[in-house]
Amino acid sequence: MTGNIQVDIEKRYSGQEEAPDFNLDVNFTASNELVVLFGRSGSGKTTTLRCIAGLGKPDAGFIEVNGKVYFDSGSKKNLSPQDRRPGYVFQNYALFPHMNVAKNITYGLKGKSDAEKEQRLHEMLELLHITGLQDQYPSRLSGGQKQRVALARALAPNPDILLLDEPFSALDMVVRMRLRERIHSIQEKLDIPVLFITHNPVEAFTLADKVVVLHEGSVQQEGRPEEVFYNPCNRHVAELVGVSNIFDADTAGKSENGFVLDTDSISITTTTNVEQGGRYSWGVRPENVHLHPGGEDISGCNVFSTTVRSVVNRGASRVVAVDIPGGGSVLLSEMDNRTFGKLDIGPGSQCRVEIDPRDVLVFAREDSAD
Amino acid sequence: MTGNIQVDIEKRYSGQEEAPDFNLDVNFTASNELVVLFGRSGSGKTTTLRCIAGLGKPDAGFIEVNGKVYFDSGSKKNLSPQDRRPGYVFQNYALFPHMNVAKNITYGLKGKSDAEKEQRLHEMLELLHITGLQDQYPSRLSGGQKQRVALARALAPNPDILLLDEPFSALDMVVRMRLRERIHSIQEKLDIPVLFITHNPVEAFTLADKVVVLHEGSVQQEGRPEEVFYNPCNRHVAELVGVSNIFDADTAGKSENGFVLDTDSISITTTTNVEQGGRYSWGVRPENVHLHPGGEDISGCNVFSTTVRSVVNRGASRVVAVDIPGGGSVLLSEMDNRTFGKLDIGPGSQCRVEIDPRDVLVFAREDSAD
Amino acid sequence: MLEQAIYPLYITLKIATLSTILVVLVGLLISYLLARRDFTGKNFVDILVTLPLVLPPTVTGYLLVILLGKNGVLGQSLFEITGYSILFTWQAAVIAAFVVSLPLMVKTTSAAIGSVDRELEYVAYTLGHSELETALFVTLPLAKKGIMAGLVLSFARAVGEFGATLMVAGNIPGKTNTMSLSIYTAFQSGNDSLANILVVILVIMSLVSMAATA
Amino acid sequence: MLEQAIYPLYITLKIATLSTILVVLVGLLISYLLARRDFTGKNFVDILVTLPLVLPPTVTGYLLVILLGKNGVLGQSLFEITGYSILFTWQAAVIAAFVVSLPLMVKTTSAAIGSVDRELEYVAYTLGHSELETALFVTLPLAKKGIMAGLVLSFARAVGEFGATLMVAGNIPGKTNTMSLSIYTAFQSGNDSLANILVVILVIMSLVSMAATA
Repeated sequence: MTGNIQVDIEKRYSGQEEAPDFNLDVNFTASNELVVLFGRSGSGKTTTLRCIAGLGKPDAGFIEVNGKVYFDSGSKKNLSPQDRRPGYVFQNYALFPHMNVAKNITYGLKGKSDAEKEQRLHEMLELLHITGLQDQYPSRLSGGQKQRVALARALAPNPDILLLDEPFSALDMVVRMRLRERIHSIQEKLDIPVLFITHNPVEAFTLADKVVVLHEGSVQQEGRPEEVFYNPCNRHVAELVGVSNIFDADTAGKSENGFVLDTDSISITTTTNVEQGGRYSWGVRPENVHLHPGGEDISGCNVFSTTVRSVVNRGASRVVAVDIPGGGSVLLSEMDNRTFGKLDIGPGSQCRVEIDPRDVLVFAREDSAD
Repeated sequence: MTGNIQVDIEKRYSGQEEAPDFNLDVNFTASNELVVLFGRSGSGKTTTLRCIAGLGKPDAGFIEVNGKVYFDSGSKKNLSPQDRRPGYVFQNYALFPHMNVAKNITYGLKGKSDAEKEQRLHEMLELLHITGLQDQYPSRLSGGQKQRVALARALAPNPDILLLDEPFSALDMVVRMRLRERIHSIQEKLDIPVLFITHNPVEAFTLADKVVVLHEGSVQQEGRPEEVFYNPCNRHVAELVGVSNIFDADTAGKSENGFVLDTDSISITTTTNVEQGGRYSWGVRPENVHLHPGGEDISGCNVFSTTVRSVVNRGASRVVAVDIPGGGSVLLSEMDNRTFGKLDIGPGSQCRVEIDPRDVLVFAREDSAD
Repeated sequence: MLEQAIYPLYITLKIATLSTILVVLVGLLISYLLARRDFTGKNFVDILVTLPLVLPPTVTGYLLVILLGKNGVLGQSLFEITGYSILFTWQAAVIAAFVVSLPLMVKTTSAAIGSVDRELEYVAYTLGHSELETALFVTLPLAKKGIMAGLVLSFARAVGEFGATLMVAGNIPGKTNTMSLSIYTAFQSGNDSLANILVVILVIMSLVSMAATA
Repeated sequence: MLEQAIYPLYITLKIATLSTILVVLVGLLISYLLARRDFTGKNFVDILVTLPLVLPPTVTGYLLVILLGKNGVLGQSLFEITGYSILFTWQAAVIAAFVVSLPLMVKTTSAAIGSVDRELEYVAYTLGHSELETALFVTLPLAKKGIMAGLVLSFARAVGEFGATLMVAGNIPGKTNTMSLSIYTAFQSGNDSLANILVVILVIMSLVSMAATA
């Protein structure tokens, strides 16, 4: 099972004033790929990463990387971070301010000769396109340069695993995009598992080979980005991946076209199996809510007439809010400006809504999070 | 000229080690509307806000709010923050940790009777939907609650102007959206100018009645969000508002369809006036780069065949990178997943690119920012 | 034996209390100015106030004698005006205690004030509160922990003052024989039981001080 | 006059230098442990080390006499084994100076170590460096400013030590008459010119110390 990671840990924080009853219970596996731990701040992402690095100790469980057991509460095994030697990039880079770039990068090459260090330094400088910076001190570097030096330092000792804690949150958009591509190509080149923390859904989606969704300390769902984003398993995951339309269904049943959920006075058909009389919520991504002009005659299920409440221009797209007939709820539809221009609608206009039954997501009903 | 703000200030920071030669030179006016100061961190947004509040002193210039001169270097007038009393909401809320919510909110009601304070407190609690929180201390509040208390405190004394420093950056998406709407409705209700700082283009676009774009200490462009986003006046603004395709033109000229700019082996027609032989760059928003299947026969200008280099799924949309023929440059096209699905293309596919000449933005050529 | 300890205890508390009141009043003002204001001579004030922290107490005492003695800069004027000489009185001991404990108050308090978020003060200004009101109701309450620590350290330093007090106030029985000084006399004269009582009282007071600052 | 100042200067520098070397060695270890480690008795160590900061120097001196005297807990064993009594020697002055200046070193240094970003240490661990290597090459170099300040304050405190030194080392001419003690003697005996020379030397040393910590 070389090149795999296996994490199954528990950690309890109880009775503390700040986080009254937070329990971490994380379980996932991955191969040599780019795994994104995705969740809100406070969901336990950083704690998980630190437990893998040996900088925090789980109360119970098992951690294995590349066939090497890092932690096993059963056999009381707990390798020190020095024995795990993961490549770890902290959110704020944590470059040694009293060492220049060259010293920072070679600091992990303990026991290597000066010639070996020099050679590895130049490999790393080239890999991260920072040749020429070796004599600079961290305080003189830009955010993007710091980031690349931190990556070079983490990769120099050939770690078995690379751990990245929100590495792009402090960088601006352009630098961010370049570094994302670099990390992907580095992962492919080195063929080690890369674990990456983020709370940004686009970042998660764009980078990940595999997404592990954390919410309040526990894994909600793991899978390819497409699985997680297009088939979130519950309301928490749905909210995280941008399903901004979620409604409780009053009744559930079966119809000739599939399964039916009723909310207010509309009836939504879905291809997902639901049980008669079960308690469900349903959701739809705003870009999957299609609008048509009020007069247009369209057939099919999940088509209904309604009124436009408001239109918000988001720059590259428009978000149109329409009323759900028979209740106070609002459904959001997002579209590009060209499509919106063709529609010719505004606040107060009549329009027709169309939702593909395959785009209707169904979840077990639970109390909505605030 | 009641209800207007007028800012025209200069501030020099020279010879300092950290920011070697930063000069602020900001000039804009606004009426009772929501004005967004938009720019990267370090562009001078916060310094400008502080100068308006009286918490920083410009080297020279003039500031007037609601017909009242706050600062005038000519007549050596400089009102203290106590005499300006702007509503100011800091990025990290800056709630007084040793006072409960009620005390925080009424702290600006100096000289008012207890009954008046009580009444105003309840008005504010209601306005911001935080009734019930008055006895809590700030440390017990969530981010969104802190934000609303900070707003209530700033608004309680009926300020002439409301200044908000990146008020949403620490909040999660859902809370953010709700507060944005609230600020808009508060601005309309109170009919005072609201100045709002952000580096987030969608936030700027969604909220602003007027956008003032700052770059390296000076105003690049001011106008309605549509003007700024769809007609950025230069490369800096274009990059800030998400025009990710920007190229230098090798030659410029005139054709039967309008004006023409050449880059590598393609020739781009634009409706913008260009001078023969002038030095220009051109740009296009990725959602305005339309792709068609390779075999499709489409006519018009700005249509060319090329190869797909890569496809990135961003969750709610796809970004397709295509080669610009005759050079190493890459053009990005963004589209929704439905449109992408119909195209049936992938890396290596042939496709045809179409760009509407009206969507081609033209800028004076300058050295690209890193 | 116990009664021999009463006067030293009384005079020590009197001197330390008065000195600490002065230290808090002067110290808060200086600390606020050092932490929040720029003014000409700021460095000089900082050095002058801090000096007794690194100066040997006997040197501080000697300098005070030069200043306060009948021929001293201040002492001479005082004597000419009032006919009163301050050296070798309990008031001189208060001055000595004040001078040596002021730097402890200023260092601790100015650091505490300096670490109060300036934005909280800015908010108070934009809400119409003057700098003085803001200092009294925002800054100082938030620096409370540091101020209390400075106060306790200053009190402890005043109680323990030995070298400077010996120089300016002597060790006059029934007048300036503080506990610190009495321990020395008792030790010298072999009055071990008095020394022991005084040591026990002072150790307890010190432990209480430490508990108060922790 | 000047030659009368030479021996006090020599013995003061000798005592203060030795004491400061000990303070730095012991202080760094204790500061690191207090700032970075949890262990049973941590609070007790903290209190024990800090106590001399709030204890009057004469009390500290008296307690050292009890500990180191011929009948004291440590002193007795030492005397029985070596036939040597440490009280009223310059070595006793070193111990007194060490005890009173250690808390200054520990307070300053543990605060400086505590403010070094822990993530820098974590990075060093993940790069294969042991805790000791990390402390020596990452933590301590980054706490350098605080360590230097602690060292200078400790040295100044050792130079100025008066009360405790007077109790444990006496004020024996040609043996333990440090500058602080000599000023007192010179002042008492009206030898103003010697007192003035010593005061000038000590004020200059103090100003240099302050410049070094600023």
